[in-house]
Amino acid sequence: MTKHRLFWPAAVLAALLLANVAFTHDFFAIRIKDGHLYGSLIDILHFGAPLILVALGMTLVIATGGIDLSVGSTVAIAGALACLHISEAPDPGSVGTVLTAVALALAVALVLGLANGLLVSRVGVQPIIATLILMVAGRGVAQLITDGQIITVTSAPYQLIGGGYWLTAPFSILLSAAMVLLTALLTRSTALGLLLESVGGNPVASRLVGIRATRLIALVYVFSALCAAVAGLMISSNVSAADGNNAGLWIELDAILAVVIGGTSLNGGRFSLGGTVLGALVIQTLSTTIYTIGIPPETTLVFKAVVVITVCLIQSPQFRTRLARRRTAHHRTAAGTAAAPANLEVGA
Amino acid sequence: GDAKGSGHKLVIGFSQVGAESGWRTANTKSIQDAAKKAGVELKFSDAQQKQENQIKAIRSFIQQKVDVIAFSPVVESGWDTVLKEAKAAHIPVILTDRAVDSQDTSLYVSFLGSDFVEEGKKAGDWLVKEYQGKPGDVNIVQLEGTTGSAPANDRKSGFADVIKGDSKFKIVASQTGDFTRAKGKEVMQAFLKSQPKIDVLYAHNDDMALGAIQAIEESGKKPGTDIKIVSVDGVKDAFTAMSQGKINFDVECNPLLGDQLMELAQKVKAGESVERRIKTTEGTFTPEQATAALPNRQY
Amino acid sequence: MNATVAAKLRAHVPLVVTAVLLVTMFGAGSVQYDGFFSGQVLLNLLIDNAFLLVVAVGMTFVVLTGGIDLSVGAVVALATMISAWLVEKHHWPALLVIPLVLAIGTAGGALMGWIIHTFEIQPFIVTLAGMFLARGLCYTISVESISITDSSYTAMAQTRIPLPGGMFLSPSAVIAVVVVVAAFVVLHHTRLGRNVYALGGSEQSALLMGLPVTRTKVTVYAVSGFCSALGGVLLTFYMLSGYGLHAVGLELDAIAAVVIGGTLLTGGSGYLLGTVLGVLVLGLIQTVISFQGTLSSWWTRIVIGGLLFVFIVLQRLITRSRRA
Amino acid sequence: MPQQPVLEVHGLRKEFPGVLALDGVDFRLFPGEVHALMGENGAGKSTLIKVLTGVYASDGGQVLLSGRPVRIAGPLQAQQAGISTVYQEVNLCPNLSVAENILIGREPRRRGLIHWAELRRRAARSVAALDLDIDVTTPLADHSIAVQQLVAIARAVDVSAKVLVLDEPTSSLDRDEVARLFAVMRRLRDHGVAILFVSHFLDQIYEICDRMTILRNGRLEGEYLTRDLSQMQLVSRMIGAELEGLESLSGTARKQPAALRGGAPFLRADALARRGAVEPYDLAIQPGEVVGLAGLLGSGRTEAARLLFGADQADGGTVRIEGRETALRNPRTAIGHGIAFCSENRKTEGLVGELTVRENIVLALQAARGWTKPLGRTAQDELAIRWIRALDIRPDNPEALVRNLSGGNQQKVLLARWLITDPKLLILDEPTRGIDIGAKAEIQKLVAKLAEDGMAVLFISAELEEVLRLSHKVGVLRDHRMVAQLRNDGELTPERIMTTIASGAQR
Ligand SMILES: Nc1ncnc2c1ncn2[C@@H]1O[C@H](COP(=O)(O)OP(=O)(O)OP(=O)(O)O)[C@@H](O)[C@H]1O
Ligand SMILES: Nc1ncnc2c1ncn2[C@@H]1O[C@H](COP(=O)(O)OP(=O)(O)OP(=O)(O)O)[C@@H](O)[C@H]1O
Ligand SMILES: [Mg+2]
Ligand SMILES: [Mg+2]
Repeated sequence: MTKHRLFWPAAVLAALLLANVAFTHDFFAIRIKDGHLYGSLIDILHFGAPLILVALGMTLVIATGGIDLSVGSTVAIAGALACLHISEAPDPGSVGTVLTAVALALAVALVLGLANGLLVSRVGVQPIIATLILMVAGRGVAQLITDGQIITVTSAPYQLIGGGYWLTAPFSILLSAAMVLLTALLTRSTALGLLLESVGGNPVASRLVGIRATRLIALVYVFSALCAAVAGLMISSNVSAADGNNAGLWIELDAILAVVIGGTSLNGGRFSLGGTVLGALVIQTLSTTIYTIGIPPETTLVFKAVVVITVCLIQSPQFRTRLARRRTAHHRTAAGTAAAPANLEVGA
Repeated sequence: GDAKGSGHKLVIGFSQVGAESGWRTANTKSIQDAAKKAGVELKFSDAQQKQENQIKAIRSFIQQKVDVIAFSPVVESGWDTVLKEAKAAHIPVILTDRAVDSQDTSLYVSFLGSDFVEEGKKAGDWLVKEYQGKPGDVNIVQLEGTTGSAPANDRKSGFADVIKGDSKFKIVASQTGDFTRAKGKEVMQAFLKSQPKIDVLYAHNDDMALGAIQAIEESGKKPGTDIKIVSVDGVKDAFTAMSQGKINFDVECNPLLGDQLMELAQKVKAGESVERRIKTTEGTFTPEQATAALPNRQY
Repeated sequence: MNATVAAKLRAHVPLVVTAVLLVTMFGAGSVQYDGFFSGQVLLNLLIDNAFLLVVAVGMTFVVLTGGIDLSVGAVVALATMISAWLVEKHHWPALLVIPLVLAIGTAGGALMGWIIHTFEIQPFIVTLAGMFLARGLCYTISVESISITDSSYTAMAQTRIPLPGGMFLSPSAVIAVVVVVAAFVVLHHTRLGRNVYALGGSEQSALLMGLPVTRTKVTVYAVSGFCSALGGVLLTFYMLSGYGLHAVGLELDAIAAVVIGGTLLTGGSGYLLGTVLGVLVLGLIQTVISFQGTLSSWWTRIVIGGLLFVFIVLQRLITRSRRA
Repeated sequence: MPQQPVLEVHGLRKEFPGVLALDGVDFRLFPGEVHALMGENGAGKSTLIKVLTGVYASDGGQVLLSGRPVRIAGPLQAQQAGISTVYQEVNLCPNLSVAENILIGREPRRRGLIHWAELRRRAARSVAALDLDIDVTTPLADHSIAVQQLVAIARAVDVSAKVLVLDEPTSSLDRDEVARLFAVMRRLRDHGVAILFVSHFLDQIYEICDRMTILRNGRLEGEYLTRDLSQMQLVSRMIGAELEGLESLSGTARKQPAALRGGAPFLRADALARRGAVEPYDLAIQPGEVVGLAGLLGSGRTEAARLLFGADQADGGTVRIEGRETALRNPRTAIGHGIAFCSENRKTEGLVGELTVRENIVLALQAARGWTKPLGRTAQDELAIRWIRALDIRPDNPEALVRNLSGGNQQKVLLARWLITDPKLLILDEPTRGIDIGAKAEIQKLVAKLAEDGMAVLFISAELEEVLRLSHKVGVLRDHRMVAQLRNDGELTPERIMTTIASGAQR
């Protein structure tokens, strides 16, 4: 079982969750309050939902050997646009207004993603720098849209996206679960996943087998931007306000971290959506743990560093074999062995 | 700057910290509007929260030979070198929003702005008065600003100074919410689960308080009643919340110092003597006062 | 012989294109703004970006091996913090503090390199943890900024090295230039440098060719750590303070400079001089923005992004059409 | 063999997850001998070499160097201990210059800095020793796989080592290069160097080797003096069974390709050219016809073929496919017209190492169908298993990662990928590179059969016998020019092709 790709990320997540129980005894308790599911686990899923979405798009980008730094700005732009539209509409509470707002945000995200995609695939700019441009400028655009202020909206249907409930569960959880399933279906029951992995694994060979890499690459950046936009809607809807300055700030780092913890290599090739979801949950659980056990803000980062590096070490097969070898080595020296071979560590 | 005769427009170089919050943007806007109104040419530069950018901006103001330099320092320390250059170029410097810790007081002519420590103290004072004579522990949770940032440090220490006088005040949890609504909500939600009893929430700014209010409501409690809320800033949304009884006390931190700054700059240019420390006009608000002030709140 | 010269030139097309674009941008700035066209503006690019340049040089080593170092900004901050703390609170002499800070940076980098290599963990994640750790350590020292009043630091900060024509340089700028020259020699004229390129070309091949892969990898991250610490020291001279929030996001600037300079993030291809150009491009964009002086906060960002966009796209298109 | 072995191995074991690659292998190598390591694809030859040189840690057994037990921690230590190796896949740095690739790690230095002029001189000298005429300052990536192979050899030979290990160094070399390599090997042998040599070309083995060790399925089959074992016996020891019709493998007797049906050409190139790669050339291929391309190393065969696939853009001339003029803008358009191209460089241009055998096999077919029309999993499995059987790919697990396969088996996967697309024109660039003798015969039979069924084939191979055995017509290239097209009328011999190349005339 330990051979399964998702075993170690899952184990780490479980360990983190269990650590919380030591501090909050009813950590795993889930109750129904006012017809809503209520509990720490629900919170983790609820607040983790945007990160899961962003990381989902990031996974496909990374599978092609790219990276998308602009997701944070896209998050901000999407939220800002939607909230601006709703706040200026005559009837902010109507479903129609909200739907146009959502469509508007997604449409703009599509354009932004396409811009990234074309820069990378057609113009041939390295992904990190291509998306850095939008990361810098996009934040400015978001601030331009909100005029640097926080746009507050009061709209029940809009609030549903990130803060509302549906069938007792937070809608954002259902939405991100649906997106994950849809993406899994899209990549694994069509040939998309295979083709992406091929493009990321060996771009030259992929061209020679006739894969339309240019299109695929443009497509994943569009997808990543759309995911980020939905995440942006969620984040702004959750607090019923759009914050062009801070929404999605540094979320790209968290998303990349989630992807990497989930076992996808930044060099491109094989990707694992399940791993990414676990990775995102690990990160969100880590934040919750920090709040719950009351780590002072000054040492939060040190704590985070220790957890991240531990998580990675545990996942590293080299680390585990080293540990194991150290243990057996103890046995061996105790038992005593025959003449050990000379070590050929010829120095320089 | 001697080349410019008195008939010329006054030129001010202003280096802003960045645009990290609505408060800051209101501050920027106030300065820009006031400059336009006063007929002052404003060279504006945004440092994107980086001190090195501010230093660069001030250097470029010196090169462009502006009449007055004004800036809101990102941090207190590390300004001596560039301010000495300004002094050598005979350009007067005005600090806004926050002081610098320079030993050489001749490096700037005046400091115009709020006092973050004072704000924390005001919040603490209200709390002490509110719970005067009431027995029993008061469990406080605190939503801090961005770790290491000046307002967060000062509002935390000012508040702590006041409440440490009475042992019944206990800060049971304190965590950074990065001055944002989303984080404020997230952290508060975790506090509500992990803390068995919370009496008071102290938030370093209104945005975090507004986020926390949502979390409190979702947990089925009443903000303002079940959990008392003290916050700083005094933005419009917070006033609305106060009028609904969801925030109990708000300490104002006034960003609208544009007019004061222009006036000050003109005085400085004209060679008049000015006060070294000018506090912006700031008050505190109870729900009643807030409700009254709400209709003409600008930001 | 001629063919070789032509081939050499062809290999350097991206560099030449970048340089030409940079000059064009400077020219455009000079036409647009008064006082822009001066030697001092150019020298200020170097003075104001000395620490970024040093950090980017270290980053170049890492990126050339196909790695990445996200910890640089935080290490810079930590270096300023440790310096300020030791000098101001404990009154250690600068001559002791600076070597110590450099040693800490180097050791930290080496440790990250060792972890990356030994446990085959992706550099992104290890250096991200390094970034968290270094920033976290800053706050554990102090969440407030610490001002430096020590005379040797202020002397370093305020010394002006006069140049002909009334222009001047700062000691930091000189140090940065020395670092660039040293790094150039190491990368292009020593075994270590060539091993760095080999590792970036193909790590497996480098291993099978019997190159000291472990040593090279650890060294590269150690170099980056050293450069970050040195960048921190220069920043301490520049700011005369230690602060946990110094140099936030500097890693992105450094990576951007390296990549704009034509180094491939996948490793194995790129030039140190490209990195220098990259830093100058970023600095020049900043200068243009500050000379413009009327941009609101958000337009500042949009214009930075826009200039970067124009630059990158022109660079790509020209390089590509020359190649064809 | 009077002396003590310079290298000796006892009971070496190496296990990969699910595969026992080496199972208690004994092996000895004496100074001054050329020793062949023989075995089918996947027998464990490369693994033995990698364990010996410390790339893989062994799971058991003992290695003795000049009688002393040692543990070699890695290639660096192996080199320091006097073992110089050319591994099977070209393992050089494509981004560095040829000169650096030869000398990196032991660059000449002056005052601590690299002495570039001396480095270039030494590199030029060592490529000249192999009669290779290239500019050593050019990046390695600019050169064909064969040149890269020679550079790797130059690197290994340049060290004065006690042991020289060559894992299939000749897989893409032509006769002349092989002859030159052998001259170098003989010289080294006479100086007492022990040489371990792996090749699937039996003629080469019999030409140069003194002794051989045969592996079968990771086990030691035996150690023999070359002169004691006939080619027949050798092959039957390798595959572990008597083989009938062995003469068809030895390359002496050859069958005529089936007669052509005639008819309009499937593809016709007129004055097709690309500056710096190939001069204008004409070529017509009919359905059912096999056209061979012959030429020396770097003569432009690969580059001529790439133009027909749109892998490179032609900058002159026209291509007609089934009579209609077509612009082959990229591989995808070529594939759309029923053309398939199996590259000579399986590592960088062929396989996706991270993917499984099944995925690599279906990749081209899937790309042609588009992502919306996925091949069902059962269909994929069926295809994979059918071709694993047909080409005898080992291990026969469709879910094995391609990068873990032995070199020859990887080559078979690449072939399978293109064969399942059922193309109208199949371009095979060195398709039998690194493939063992049994499988090679199977593949040749398969190509002949496909042609008989109406497929047009362009066949490029460094092995002239192979080209002649299959082709109806042979295009001869020299210095990037098509100098002749010769009908294979039964009179055509390797010698005649060689003279054509040498004279460079005759149309
Ligand atoms: N890294 C690895 N992981 C798993 N299996 C491997 C690995 N390397 C080799 N093998 C397996 O070990 C066996 C021996 O492979 P090896 O490369 O030694 O064969 P070989 O004799 O060199 O064949 P060829 O003639 O095709 O080069 C094969 O079954 C191969 O699949
Ligand atoms: N011996 C050589 N001398 C000079 N240049 C060479 C030599 N061999 C190859 N090259 C260069 O390598 C490039 C690749 O040649 P190409 O692959 O087209 O040749 P090929 O006939 O397929 O040879 P190969 O047998 O190596 O596959 C050519 O552009 C040529 O310039
Ligand atoms: Mg092999
Ligand atoms: Mg070829």
